Amino acid sequence: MIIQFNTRAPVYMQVVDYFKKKMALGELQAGEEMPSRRELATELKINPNTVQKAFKEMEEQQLITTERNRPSRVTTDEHVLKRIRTELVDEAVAVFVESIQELDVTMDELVDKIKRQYGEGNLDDRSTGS
Amino acid sequence: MKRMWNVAALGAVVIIGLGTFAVDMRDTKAEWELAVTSNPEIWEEQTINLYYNTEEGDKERFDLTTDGSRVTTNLSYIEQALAYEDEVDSSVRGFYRQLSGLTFVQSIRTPDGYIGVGQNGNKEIIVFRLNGEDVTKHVFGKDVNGSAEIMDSPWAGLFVHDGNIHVIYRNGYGGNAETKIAKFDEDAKQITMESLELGDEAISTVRGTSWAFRPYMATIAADNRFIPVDMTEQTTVTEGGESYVSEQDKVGVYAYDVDTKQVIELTPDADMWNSTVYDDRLIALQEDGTELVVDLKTGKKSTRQVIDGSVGTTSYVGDQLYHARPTKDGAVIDVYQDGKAISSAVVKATNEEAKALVSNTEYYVD
Amino acid sequence: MNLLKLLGWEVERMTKPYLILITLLVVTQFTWLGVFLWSETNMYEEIRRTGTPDYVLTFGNYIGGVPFILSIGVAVAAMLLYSFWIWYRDFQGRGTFMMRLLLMPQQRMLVFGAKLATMMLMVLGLLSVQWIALKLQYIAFTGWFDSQMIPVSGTFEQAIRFDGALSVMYPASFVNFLIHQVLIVLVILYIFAFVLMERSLWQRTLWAPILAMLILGTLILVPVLTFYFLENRLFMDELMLLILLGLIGWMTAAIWIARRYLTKKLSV
Amino acid sequence: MIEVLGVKKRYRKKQVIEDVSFTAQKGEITCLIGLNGTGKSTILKGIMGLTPFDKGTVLVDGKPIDLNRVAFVPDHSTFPIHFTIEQCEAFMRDFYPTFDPNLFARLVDEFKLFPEDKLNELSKGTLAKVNLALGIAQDPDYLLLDEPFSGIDVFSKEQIVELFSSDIMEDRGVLITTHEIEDIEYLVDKAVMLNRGRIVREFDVEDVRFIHGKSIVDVMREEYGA
Repeated sequence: MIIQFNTRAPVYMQVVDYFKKKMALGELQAGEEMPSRRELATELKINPNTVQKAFKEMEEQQLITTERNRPSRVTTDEHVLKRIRTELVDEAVAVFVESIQELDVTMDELVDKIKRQYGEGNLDDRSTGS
Repeated sequence: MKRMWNVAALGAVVIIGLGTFAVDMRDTKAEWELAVTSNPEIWEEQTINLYYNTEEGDKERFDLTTDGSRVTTNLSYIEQALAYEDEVDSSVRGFYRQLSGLTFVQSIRTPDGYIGVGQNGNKEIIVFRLNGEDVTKHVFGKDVNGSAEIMDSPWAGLFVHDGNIHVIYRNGYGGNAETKIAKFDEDAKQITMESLELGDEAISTVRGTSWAFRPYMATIAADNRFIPVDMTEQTTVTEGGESYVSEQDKVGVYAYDVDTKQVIELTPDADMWNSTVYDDRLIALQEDGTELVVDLKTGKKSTRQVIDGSVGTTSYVGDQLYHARPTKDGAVIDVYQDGKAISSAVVKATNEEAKALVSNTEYYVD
Repeated sequence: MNLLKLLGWEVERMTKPYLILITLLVVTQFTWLGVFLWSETNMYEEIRRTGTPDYVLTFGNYIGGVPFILSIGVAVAAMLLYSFWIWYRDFQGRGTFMMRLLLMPQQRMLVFGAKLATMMLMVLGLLSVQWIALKLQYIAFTGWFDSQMIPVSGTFEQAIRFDGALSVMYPASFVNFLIHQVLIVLVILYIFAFVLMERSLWQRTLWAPILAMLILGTLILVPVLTFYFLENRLFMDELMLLILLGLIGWMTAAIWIARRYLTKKLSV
Repeated sequence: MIEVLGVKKRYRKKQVIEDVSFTAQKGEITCLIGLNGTGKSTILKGIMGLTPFDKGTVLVDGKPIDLNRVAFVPDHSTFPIHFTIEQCEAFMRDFYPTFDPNLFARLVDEFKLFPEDKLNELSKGTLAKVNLALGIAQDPDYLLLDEPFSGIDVFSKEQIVELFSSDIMEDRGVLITTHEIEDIEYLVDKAVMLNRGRIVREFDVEDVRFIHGKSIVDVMREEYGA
């Protein structure tokens, strides 16, 4: 579990995004137990307060639930998980579109490239099972 | 706690080393006792000094009083200060404090108080008088006629006559010094000098004058006609072709007669070796135990037998004669006044250490 | 309790050099004793052959010898130097160990007390060893010359009393000895005060050592001058009192300065 | 909380610290940033009482500093170099009542130190770890570190950074000075920037990232125009 942090975005948000991605990709099943705050801080080599803040943020976004001093769990609420997926996809697309716009590519050319790229891309992903 | 071993070891060395030193430095344990057989109040503030010298010449001194003996050698600074403090009472301190600043000073004690004459470098001569508590001062500056000469010559001593203090001095240093007398008129702030024709003789000291500060001084009357003095004689000696002047003390009892302004010999073939000037009398103990008494107002002389038998160590305190004769384990001290025995006391060595010292201890009262 | 532990650390750090100093002292003195006995005996024998010697040996001749005086001089110098070194060593490097000492959660003056106690222990240790050495030397001295039938005069106490240095180190009364120790403490206090002042000022001014010497110099000089001024106006017992007050004044001043600079001004 | 209020300090002619005030919270890692020679160490040493401030006061939890509760790790060893680590520990146990031998043992083990080594045999990195261990082992509420990372090897740096995110450092107040922020960009809760003897910036690092999207290095670049 190594996150490449970038120094300009709040670290706790990057931790939250990291966990959102894992939930979206199903690497973290609904209801599964989250790693403890201390383990996470040591592993990620970040400030324990930041991990604390990330967990608080995730609780606010109902991504996880924590009963009294028991380890936090991923939410079992399906449409929360679905919402995360669409959020992540929209975000990725937004970033993609932003970076593509500068190259003023026509829509058709764009769609065609994505089809080809995405077609092959999909193929590779499934076979290697990342 | 290994470290503590070093500290403990060093501590042990110190205790052993300084322990031996402390033991070595222990004061001697000798103890003496003074038992007064008659007339005890004489001995109230009287201290007897016991001098003891060992074969190797170690000097050890004790102070012995009615309430016990105290070693007075190797005193610590504190003990010295305390001993000094109770020796000098406060009434005299103010007076002598003023004198202490002077380069040269002499003082005498008269019935109405101490008088001191001092010289401040070559600047001025100051006459101090202590009556009761207050100290009066008269300064004779360089400008006063004669003061320079006095300041440049050695002083023999002081005496008081007609209320004025007189200084007997030897005019100038060097072989043929002539003896002169200076009268200090404090009111008129004048000094009058006279010289005495003494040929090749000179007055060396005036009896009863103290050179430095002394806690106890005998009182001398202020109007004696005769002033007891010591004389010296100058003879020229030639040796191997060279001749020089040598000066010796003259044996005998002499006094300066204020009226005739002459120095006279009071009695032939007597000496003043052991004498005291007290009020208006000169008392001098002679070899044979007799006392020569001279009335300093009239010059009348008389003698009286005081000590019969061998004369031990004697000393005068005021007009009292203290005579110590050693005994087997100490000494007997008799006190005479006006020729009569007025008190006697016995000094006894009370412990082994003291007994060991008896054989060569001297007893002296001052 | 901390004082004792600190004392333990300080004593541990000085043990090696201290032992070297003591051995050096004892060895030089006893060698000089050997040389002295040997040369004096030969000289005496020679004169005795040609006539009767007109002089008598005393123990004072031995302790008056240069090597003896030198050995004491070295010991005194060593003590003075160590009074500086016992502090400056802690400022070695960038004030390393001193920083550790100052960070201890306790009275800083305990450090001062431990160093002072160490110095006094060393001084008293030297005085103790020297006294015992002297007594042994006296025994050897008299024993040897008696065996050589060479007359000897004067007592051990006399020899000590007439020797310049020894009469001060070993005065005739133990109370005086204690008073002399107080004077030694005073000297050490002023060295300590100097070091602490210098170490506190060196970052603020380049003139730190000079400034420190000036201040302490005046502090020492003023009472001395007043003493000389009053000396011929006071009686012996009043002078003693003045000296006592002077000493107390000096001591409190030194401790006050040391405390002030150690606790408030020291900069590591 | 450590409060530094209106502190001033002059070295010979130049005024090294004009007027510095800032706070460092317990449980947070505060980083005092400034180019070399801007008085960072002096401020830390001043807080610890190792150097007198000309003016200003320092309060720890509202009271004057209690050396039982605050430990200091300077950027150089504080023991004579011929000491072994064991001797250093012995000294600390003798004179620092709050020193916790178990905590020290754990740190020795974590940093893979050898107690019988002499300080002068150790590399700069190992020496820094020993210093840190001695400081932390005092189990203080607040820990002040002066340039803990300057000039030490990468692996030692990593071990130290790891330590800061570990439970050992939890809810202790940490005040670090450094001029190389890269190593601890993710560890710091609060940054206090010093320039020409004054505090020019005092900010919560995550807020600045969140609001301005700037890293500490960016802010430094703005302030110091690196």
